[in-house]
Amino acid sequence: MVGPIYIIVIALGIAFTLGLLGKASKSAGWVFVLAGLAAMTFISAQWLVALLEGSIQGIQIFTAGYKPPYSISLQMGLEEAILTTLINSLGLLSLLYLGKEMVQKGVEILMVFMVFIMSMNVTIMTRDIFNLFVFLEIETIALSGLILLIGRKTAFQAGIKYLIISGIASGLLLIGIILAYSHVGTLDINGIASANNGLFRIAPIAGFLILISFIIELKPFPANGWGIDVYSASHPGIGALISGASATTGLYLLYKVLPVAGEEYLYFITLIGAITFIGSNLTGTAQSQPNRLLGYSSIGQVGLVTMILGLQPILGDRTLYLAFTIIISHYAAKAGLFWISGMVNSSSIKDWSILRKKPLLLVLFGAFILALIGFPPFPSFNGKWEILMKLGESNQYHWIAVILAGSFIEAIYLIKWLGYAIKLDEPVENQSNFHLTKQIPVWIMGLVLFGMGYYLNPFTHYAEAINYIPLLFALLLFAIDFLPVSIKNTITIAGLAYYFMLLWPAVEGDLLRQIFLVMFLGGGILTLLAGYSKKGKRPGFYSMAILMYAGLAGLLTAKGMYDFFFSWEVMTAGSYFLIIRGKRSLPHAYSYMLFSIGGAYLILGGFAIAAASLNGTSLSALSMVTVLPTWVYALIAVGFMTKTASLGLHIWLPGAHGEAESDVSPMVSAILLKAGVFGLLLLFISIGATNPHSQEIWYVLGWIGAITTLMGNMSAAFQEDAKRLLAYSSIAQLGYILFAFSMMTHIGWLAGFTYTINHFLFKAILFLIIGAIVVKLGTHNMYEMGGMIKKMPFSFIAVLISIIVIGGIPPLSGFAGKWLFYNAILEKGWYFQGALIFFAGIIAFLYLFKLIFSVFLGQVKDNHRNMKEISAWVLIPSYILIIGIMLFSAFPKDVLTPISEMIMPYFTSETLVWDGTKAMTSMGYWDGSTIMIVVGTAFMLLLGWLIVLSAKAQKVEQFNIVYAAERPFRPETTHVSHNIYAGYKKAIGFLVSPVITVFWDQASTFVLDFAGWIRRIYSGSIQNYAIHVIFYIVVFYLISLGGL
Amino acid sequence: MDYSISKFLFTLLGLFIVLNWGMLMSSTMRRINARVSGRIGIPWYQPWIDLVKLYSMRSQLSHGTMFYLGPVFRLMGGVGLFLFMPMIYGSQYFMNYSFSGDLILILYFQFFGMLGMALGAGEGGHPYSAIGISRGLSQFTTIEVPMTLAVISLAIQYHTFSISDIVAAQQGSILNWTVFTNPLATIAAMLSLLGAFGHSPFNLVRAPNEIPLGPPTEYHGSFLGVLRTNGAILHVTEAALFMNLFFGGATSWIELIIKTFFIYFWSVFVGTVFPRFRIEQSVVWFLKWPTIIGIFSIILFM
Amino acid sequence: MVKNTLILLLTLGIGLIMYDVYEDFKFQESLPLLGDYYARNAASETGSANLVTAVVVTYRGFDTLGEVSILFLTASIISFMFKYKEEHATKKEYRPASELLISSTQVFTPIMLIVGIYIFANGHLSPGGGFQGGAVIASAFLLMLLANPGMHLSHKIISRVESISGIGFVLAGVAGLVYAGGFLDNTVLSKGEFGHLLSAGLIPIIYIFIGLKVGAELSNIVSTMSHLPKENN
Amino acid sequence: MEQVIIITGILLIILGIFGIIRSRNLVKIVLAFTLFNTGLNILMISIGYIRNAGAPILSQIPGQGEIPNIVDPVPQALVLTAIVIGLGVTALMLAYVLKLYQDKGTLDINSFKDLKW
Amino acid sequence: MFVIIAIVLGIISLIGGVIALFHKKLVVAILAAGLVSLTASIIFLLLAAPDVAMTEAAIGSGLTTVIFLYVLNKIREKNG
Repeated sequence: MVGPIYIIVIALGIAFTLGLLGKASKSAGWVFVLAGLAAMTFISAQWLVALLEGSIQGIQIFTAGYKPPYSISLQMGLEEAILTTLINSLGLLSLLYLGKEMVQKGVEILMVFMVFIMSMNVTIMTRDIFNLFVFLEIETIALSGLILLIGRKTAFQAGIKYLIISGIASGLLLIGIILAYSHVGTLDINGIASANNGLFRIAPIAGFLILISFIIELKPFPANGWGIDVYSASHPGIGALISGASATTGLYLLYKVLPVAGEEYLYFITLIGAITFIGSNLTGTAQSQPNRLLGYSSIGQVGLVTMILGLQPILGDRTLYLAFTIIISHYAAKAGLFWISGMVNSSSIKDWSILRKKPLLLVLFGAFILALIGFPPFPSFNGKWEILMKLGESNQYHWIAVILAGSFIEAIYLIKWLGYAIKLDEPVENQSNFHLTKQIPVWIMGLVLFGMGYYLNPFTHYAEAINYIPLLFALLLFAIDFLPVSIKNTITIAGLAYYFMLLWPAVEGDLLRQIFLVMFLGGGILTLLAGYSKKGKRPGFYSMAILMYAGLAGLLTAKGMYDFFFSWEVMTAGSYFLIIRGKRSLPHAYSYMLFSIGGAYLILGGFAIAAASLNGTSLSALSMVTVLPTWVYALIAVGFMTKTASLGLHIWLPGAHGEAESDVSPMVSAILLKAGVFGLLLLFISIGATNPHSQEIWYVLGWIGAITTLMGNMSAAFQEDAKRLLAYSSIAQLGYILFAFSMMTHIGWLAGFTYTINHFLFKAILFLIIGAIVVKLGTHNMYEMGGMIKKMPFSFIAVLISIIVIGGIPPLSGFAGKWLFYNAILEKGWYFQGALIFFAGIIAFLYLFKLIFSVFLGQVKDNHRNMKEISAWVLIPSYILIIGIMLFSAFPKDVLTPISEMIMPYFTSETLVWDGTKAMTSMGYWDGSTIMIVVGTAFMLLLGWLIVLSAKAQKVEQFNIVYAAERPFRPETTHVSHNIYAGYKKAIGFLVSPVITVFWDQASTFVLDFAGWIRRIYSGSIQNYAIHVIFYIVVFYLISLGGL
Repeated sequence: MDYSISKFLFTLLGLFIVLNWGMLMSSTMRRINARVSGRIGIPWYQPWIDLVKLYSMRSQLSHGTMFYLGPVFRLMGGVGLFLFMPMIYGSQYFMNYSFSGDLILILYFQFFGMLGMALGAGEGGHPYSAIGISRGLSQFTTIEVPMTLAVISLAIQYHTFSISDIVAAQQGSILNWTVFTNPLATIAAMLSLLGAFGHSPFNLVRAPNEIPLGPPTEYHGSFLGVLRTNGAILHVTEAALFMNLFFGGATSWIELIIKTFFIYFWSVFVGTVFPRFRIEQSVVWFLKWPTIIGIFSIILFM
Repeated sequence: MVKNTLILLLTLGIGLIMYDVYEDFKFQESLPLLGDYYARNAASETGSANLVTAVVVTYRGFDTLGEVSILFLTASIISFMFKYKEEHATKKEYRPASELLISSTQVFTPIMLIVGIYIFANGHLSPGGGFQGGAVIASAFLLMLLANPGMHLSHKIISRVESISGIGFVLAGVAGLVYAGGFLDNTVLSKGEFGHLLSAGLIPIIYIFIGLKVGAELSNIVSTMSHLPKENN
Repeated sequence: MEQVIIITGILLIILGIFGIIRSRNLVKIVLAFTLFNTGLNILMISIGYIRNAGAPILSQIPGQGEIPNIVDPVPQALVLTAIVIGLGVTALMLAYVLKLYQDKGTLDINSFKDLKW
Repeated sequence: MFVIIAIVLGIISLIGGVIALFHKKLVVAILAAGLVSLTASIIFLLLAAPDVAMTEAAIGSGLTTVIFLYVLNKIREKNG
């Protein structure tokens, strides 16, 4: 074992030796330093490995051979080993990354770099508070020198700001140290801490001064303008160091001196962290400069960890682990992001679209962003999860709210950025430079991130083991991304099929999950079939699709809240990447993601509060929530409702589904929306029908469902965009489903299931076919289509059958849903909601007619004369689904009876009785099979009769029609399809005025304006920043001690 | 569940009666209408003449498959409604095939014909068809609101969706009729009936003046014959529905004929008195008074 | 105006904090834990008469290492900051210094150098040590610069001295690690006789390194600053 | 005596901070820093002061159990370090100030607002 | 006796500090700051800290002031 002291010896030795090298051998110096850093990394890593293995104990190193407190001692335990390894390796990679710049700028900056890394090592290891001060000063000074590496004039401004503020902080620290010394007579941190527990504790003011100076070093919001300037002025390679190493060190130091200051400050630490977390992220939303944005984000993350440290009394011995999960995510992600930023080399996040030239970097960029927000499988996900559960257990709801709100605000700008990179046009000019030595460190950080996510999962409390195989499969698909679409499509379908077979036994005997498994994976296979009609390579498509399906499948196999939520987030991420692929999808995918994340956080909040009264986090235990049950249920329900796009939370759906690629729309509409339904079902089942805490919730949800349906259908009727029309229709259908399940009666649930299955079947067909037609005709606007029935008869029939199902017209299965619905409504007594639903149901005819008429009937447009039927690969899955519809329509009993039996245990109320093929309730009866027979027979007879009568009918062109006076010359002018419900709109169109869209628009504008207003405090003036810091100190003094 | 031949034949007989009564009723109404406006009007047998003429026309044009199927769908709608409607209370044979579904089936089966017709007319490619259909659908959505409210009110009142059961509950005395036990629902439904029958003031959909062409012209010969046939059946069947729901049903064909006559007459009567609404006017009108009445009819029974 | 008021208020706030500091100020009646230990044992443990030196070089030698690094850093950064301009700067015309200054420099510089060396060599016996001595050496250079503004100190020599003494310091520390109790332990060499120049183990040697290094660094800073180019833009 | 010195130190500290947040001239800000540091040093040294005790330089090794009558050497050692650090920081700040001055030709802090928001 | 010296030194250093902050001429301000350091080093002597006093005199009032003056010189050079 090489002693940790050699880290310092090597670093200083090399730094001092560099002076001897002279100017002749610039790159030799670089290699020298690189070797030194490698050695330092090796030393710390070897300690880390040994400590993790448990083969050795942590040690204390006494300098000068005397025991503390009489001399300075360093400590190398697990914490120190981890952090020094992180810092040294980051230094190593940074130097690799900065290679060229460093070599050019000469040995001085190499010395500074070396001393910088060394100083952080010492600050972490030292157990002497004055020594800490000295090396903190070294770190500060070295950093202020490293800022200059970039060679810009602004760097000097940032440097002096940094020096001045840290000068104030270190001065206060010195006062604190000497005061502490005067009281306890030692400078040893352990000594002071143990004295604090005894009689001779240090004065509160000493603790305050020590603490506040470390806090100032952490750049707390809003006294952090100088810190952000440092981020934005320095070279991104240095930014990576500041964010990854310096911030990490700062946090550990805060943790280290907390016992010196005393426990009474913990609350203030939490408060400071919370303010920073929210405030910094909020300010970040208005930022468009990548480095500065990363700075805001870093400070936000530091705020989060500060909060965690402050929550020690609640988190107990898990504090460090939890802080570590966040720190490691932040470390790797931020370093990677800064490095990429250095490669992109632009002052606007909009230019990051250049990354598309480097798919691997783009993927890593996405991973970094998601890791920062806290998506699985990254460590921050585990961390946030456990923190929230712990907070929930201790009833710290306000902190839960703060963490979720801050994370959400962070997502606002990070996701925006990600979207820009994926979607915006590539910049005309760019100074990007993707040299390999610059890329390698980023790859390594990506590996670290994924590796740590995998490694840390088992250590997380309240967590279940995760099945990583689907994620690996997604990775595999990414690896073979260069193959043509047909091969990847086959592999993906095979994978889904295999996974389906794998999961089937697992859900055996659980009909609920079986149904959804068929919908998720079966539906997935069917919609993927349509992919064979696509040309090219579709880069990234298949791995993301697999990601989404993996998430969906994970929902089904989830046993506890953790793996459920894990899968939920995986699914969200995958679907986001699928949705954003559409040509004009950027804003819509963005709002989809924000609503999804918001919803996910509500769910998380609900789970966390639920954890307060549960033993463990089993999903089925939700029914036993005793603390704030109504809140728990409401939060979780609203969370799921963001996915089902219920009223108020629906504004993302039309764009997201409407603009998605033609085969993505059916995936996200027919399949993905069902995830929300599945979630709601799980929730409802665990709540139980008779739960006294949820009756109001169901009542409200019922109304929301009914109004959603009405609004969805009405909006659909006024749409001119074919896919958006379908999207609004989805909103409405999900409204029905929500309504049906909210009734919490046996028949209501049967209706809900019928609707769910129907929606899956017909919406997949419609989106597949309409999507393909839209691509084929090159327009979304229905009034630019027309007369396709002769060109695309198979499509027409499929669409016709689908709309008959949507309309609920007997004899097809849609009517089964309607019939069950009214029986349920009457039984439940929700008459007005029922009437509203019925009204909505009729309005559905408006858009159904519009859809089929505008696209298939009427006159053919001139430029569409030579159209052919859409690809067979789209028709095949559609017709398979039609077979499903027909079977369901003819034999409803065979589907409904098992479902009925499955849900029987949940309800005490009356059930559906079958008499042969006839379904009976106390209210009425319905015989699907007979209706099929009667209608079929009568229809055939009548058709035969008409054929006999008009056997000689002459076929004429459509344009061969009778006119009274003026005769239009061109057929397309006679296709009336634009705004055909003008009169209707005039009468009640005000009902669908986009109040909710306007509301969300204004909310987001408000947030951005507010952020823009806040960041005005960052006026750039050194004086102002100093005033902020002093103000901050005084205010916290008054709050924490002034009141004492 | 009776699928026997005799059942089928009786049903055909019922259909025949309904068809003829429907034609007679329509000619009678047109005569009344003419008298009110000072004309003589058509002879009572004019519908039969028309029908025979239409079915025997030789020139027949089709614009395509859906155009061809449109009338079939439409007629299926009318016939289906008849098939699922119990016509004569207490008669085993004229209950038709109402055992396959209840009131909800009837309500939704109306759409079957409408949709088919709309699609058929749509394929005709005539711009006025689209206009007519869009107006018709717009108006129809609101017509159904008071009707639904009334039906829900009835369902609460009788606690059943079965038409036969509703009729049964109204037997005994004239005071048991829904019109007396639930007058609000009846009013709402009868107002909705005005729209359903499409007479003035709610006849913009097939307004004779603005749309002289479109479906009636595009569809001619046997196609139009089928449509006319359906019209006769549909009118009687719908009137029979209202009769069953609100006026005690019918125990014999005579009773049915009298009751349906008055129900049908009610819409004609209103039509001769009021001028035509524009589509946005009728939409708003239906959502106003009839809806409010309908809501009150539910509140009274909650 | 608002700003000035705010500044005054903040100063008042700082005053409040400092009042609190004053309130909590503990006047020592006797030596505290650490001081007490050093007063009793430092002399015997390190062999240094000057306890401050004992603390600075041995017990808190690690701090001193950091301190030296700070000066090293500062010098590096400053020379990095002005480096490129310097290379491109043209020779400047300096106003010649006064006769008196020049001649006094010639007298004082050697004396000051010797005094400086004396100070850090005797750091373990009398007040003073590496820092003070280093500062005196730097002052000597300063004087030379004043007398001869055009003079260029040989950066090479300065940085050689700086590097070598730095390495020496570190190696001395390692020697303590290898041959004695720990990093910077001074008992590698014998403690010698108390109060003599060649006593206190490694302390004088370390202090010489420190003195040389500090002197070199300060001279470096001073000379960089004095040779700044006039115009950059 | 210590009282007076402590108050001097504290007042210097306050004066220094006041100067840092009030001055508009960069050189003045750095000056204020040196004041702040000087005040700090005074404060620190006076912590270790014990009335009537001598400087921590011994003439002989104290015997067993004997406590020499000296002031606490620890704060002195700390201040020694702090002074040197202060010099380093001051020099660096001044170098920055010079650079900034060369950039903009002024010492007014409000001219250096290129980084903001 | 010591008290009086301390008071005098305190007053000198505070006056020096105020001058350093408020005097318009930078040279005077810098020298005043040097004076503060010098008085501080005397205070250190009073507090039985000869080592610190030496350091403060050499570094605080000596080198620091010189560096200040150098910088000031550069600034003046440019102005003049």
